[in-house]
Amino acid sequence: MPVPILKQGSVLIASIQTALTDTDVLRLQNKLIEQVGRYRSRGIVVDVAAIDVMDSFVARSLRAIAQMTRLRGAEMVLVGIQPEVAFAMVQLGTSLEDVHTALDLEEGLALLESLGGEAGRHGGPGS
Amino acid sequence: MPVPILKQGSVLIASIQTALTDTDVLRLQNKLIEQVGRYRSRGIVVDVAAIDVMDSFVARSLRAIAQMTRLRGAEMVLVGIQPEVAFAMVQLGTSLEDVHTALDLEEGLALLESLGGEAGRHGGPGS
Amino acid sequence: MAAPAAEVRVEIASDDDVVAARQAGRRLAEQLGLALTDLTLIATAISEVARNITAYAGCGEIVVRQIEQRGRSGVEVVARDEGPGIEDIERALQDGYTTGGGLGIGLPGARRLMDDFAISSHVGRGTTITMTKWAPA
Amino acid sequence: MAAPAAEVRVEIASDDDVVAARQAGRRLAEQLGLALTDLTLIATAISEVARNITAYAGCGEIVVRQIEQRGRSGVEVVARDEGPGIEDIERALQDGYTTGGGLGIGLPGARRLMDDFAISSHVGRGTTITMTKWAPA
Ligand SMILES: Nc1ncnc2c1ncn2[C@@H]1O[C@H](COP(=O)(O)OP(=O)(O)O)[C@@H](O)[C@H]1O
Ligand SMILES: Nc1ncnc2c1ncn2[C@@H]1O[C@H](COP(=O)(O)OP(=O)(O)O)[C@@H](O)[C@H]1O
Repeated sequence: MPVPILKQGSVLIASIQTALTDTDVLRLQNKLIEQVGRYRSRGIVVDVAAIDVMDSFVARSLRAIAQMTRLRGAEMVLVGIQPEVAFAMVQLGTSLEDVHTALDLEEGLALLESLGGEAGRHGGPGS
Repeated sequence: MPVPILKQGSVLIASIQTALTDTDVLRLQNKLIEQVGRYRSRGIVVDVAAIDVMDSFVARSLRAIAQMTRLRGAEMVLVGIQPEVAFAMVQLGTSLEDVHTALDLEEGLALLESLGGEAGRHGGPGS
Repeated sequence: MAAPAAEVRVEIASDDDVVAARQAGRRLAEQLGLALTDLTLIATAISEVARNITAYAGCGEIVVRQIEQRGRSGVEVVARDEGPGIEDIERALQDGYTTGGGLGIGLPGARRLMDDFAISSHVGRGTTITMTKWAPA
Repeated sequence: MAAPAAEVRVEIASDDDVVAARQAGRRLAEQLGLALTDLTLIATAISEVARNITAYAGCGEIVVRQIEQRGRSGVEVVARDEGPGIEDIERALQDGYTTGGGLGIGLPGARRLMDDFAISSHVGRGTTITMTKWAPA
């Protein structure tokens, strides 16, 4: 099942709708790499609310995307991690300390906005 | 192929135009170290948009330049890393967490400007 | 009232099978009345050992079954393959150890996710991992 | 339609050759229709093993070829030298291990960049690294 990627302004939003195979994860990764370049995106939000399991393969791929994005001076935010999935990630040992997280899409977009203040935006209002 | 270095105010801009051999990388490193001293530069922007591969040798040299620059109270920003190059760097294991990055030259200069408030500029305008 | 112990068996050969196995395990655990958190822990552990089968052995199987022991009921997962085996089990159970470029947390992580965990492996003959999550008393 | 399997061979003796090898590998992978990301992963892995040839063995060669296996096609890279060999392969595959003042991520990194990765090395006789990236199914 391909993961739909929406473009909203300078942000890409990937909304995972269902359980992903490793192949699906790699496809998502490739698509994000391609689109972040094509659209010169400032940020990526990955919504994992519908994901059943965040195992070491998914965690590794998400971390790679986050680091790739940061190397471009942009940011990735992970949103919608369910409490039980978060708990399993901690037990497994992939707590993704270095990845930005937010409760849901709305808060993820707000977080991106505030992060953009450092690297991306120049001549922001009133400063 | 030598890498051209432009001087724009107190900033040096190194624009990599093509694939680099290790020798090219070492030459660039030496030239930047020499010019940052000669011109008392406040910052360096290295534009790697045209680079095909950022392997461990290039990554190590760029990190060395960033550290050297910092020791002089200035800052280096890496700009233009292509998404697929960034992704390969992450897989390789050189995500350069300690190096500033920005999307392109313009944003790199803006980032230097904002960083300058902390490191470089003293008595900057209006602050 | 004691229904025959439920059991599901999933052949593992591709990454679709990894998803199928963890979903089957989850459903069985759900039928036994385990809590949502436990279902997720079990599914995550199955995902790790099933992926190892595809990555290191090529193919194998996962069996998930209900077990009863000393009055407690639980879910037992057996992951079995006839692949190359694990040379140094103790090392394979250390965080960060990988021979395949992974994160190296699959086996130690699965052990943390489950209550009981055992590996039996013989080089050249294969690997069997047996792990259990007990329902709260 | 099956054209004879493509193959390129690059002698490695200087740092120009390192660039030539990764560009040749990239072009071949491009002809096979691999995605831009994969081309970059392959080129980066070639750069690492080719540099190791110049750094530790002096000279050697890189062969990049198209392969087919169980219905999948891929790009195989073989890096071969008759240099001093690697004494402790397992250690050489650990992140940060270097005998040459490098970052020590060339070999473990190349393993992560590619899908399959194998080293065969004999002290005093040389080193052969074989690594593969598979085209998506
Ligand atoms: N079913 C298996 N057959 C053979 N070797 C295995 C199997 N499962 C795990 N291993 C070995 O144990 C190591 C550690 O496994 P794991 O902790 O899951 O990490 P990873 O899968 O990321 O390498 C693997 O790299 C592999 O060498
Ligand atoms: N072709 C080779 N011949 C002999 N030794 C090698 C070769 N390639 C790698 N090595 C050994 O393996 C070590 C690790 O290599 P690598 O991970 O690429 O890191 P680095 O090149 O930065 O040292 C090297 O320091 C060297 O001792």
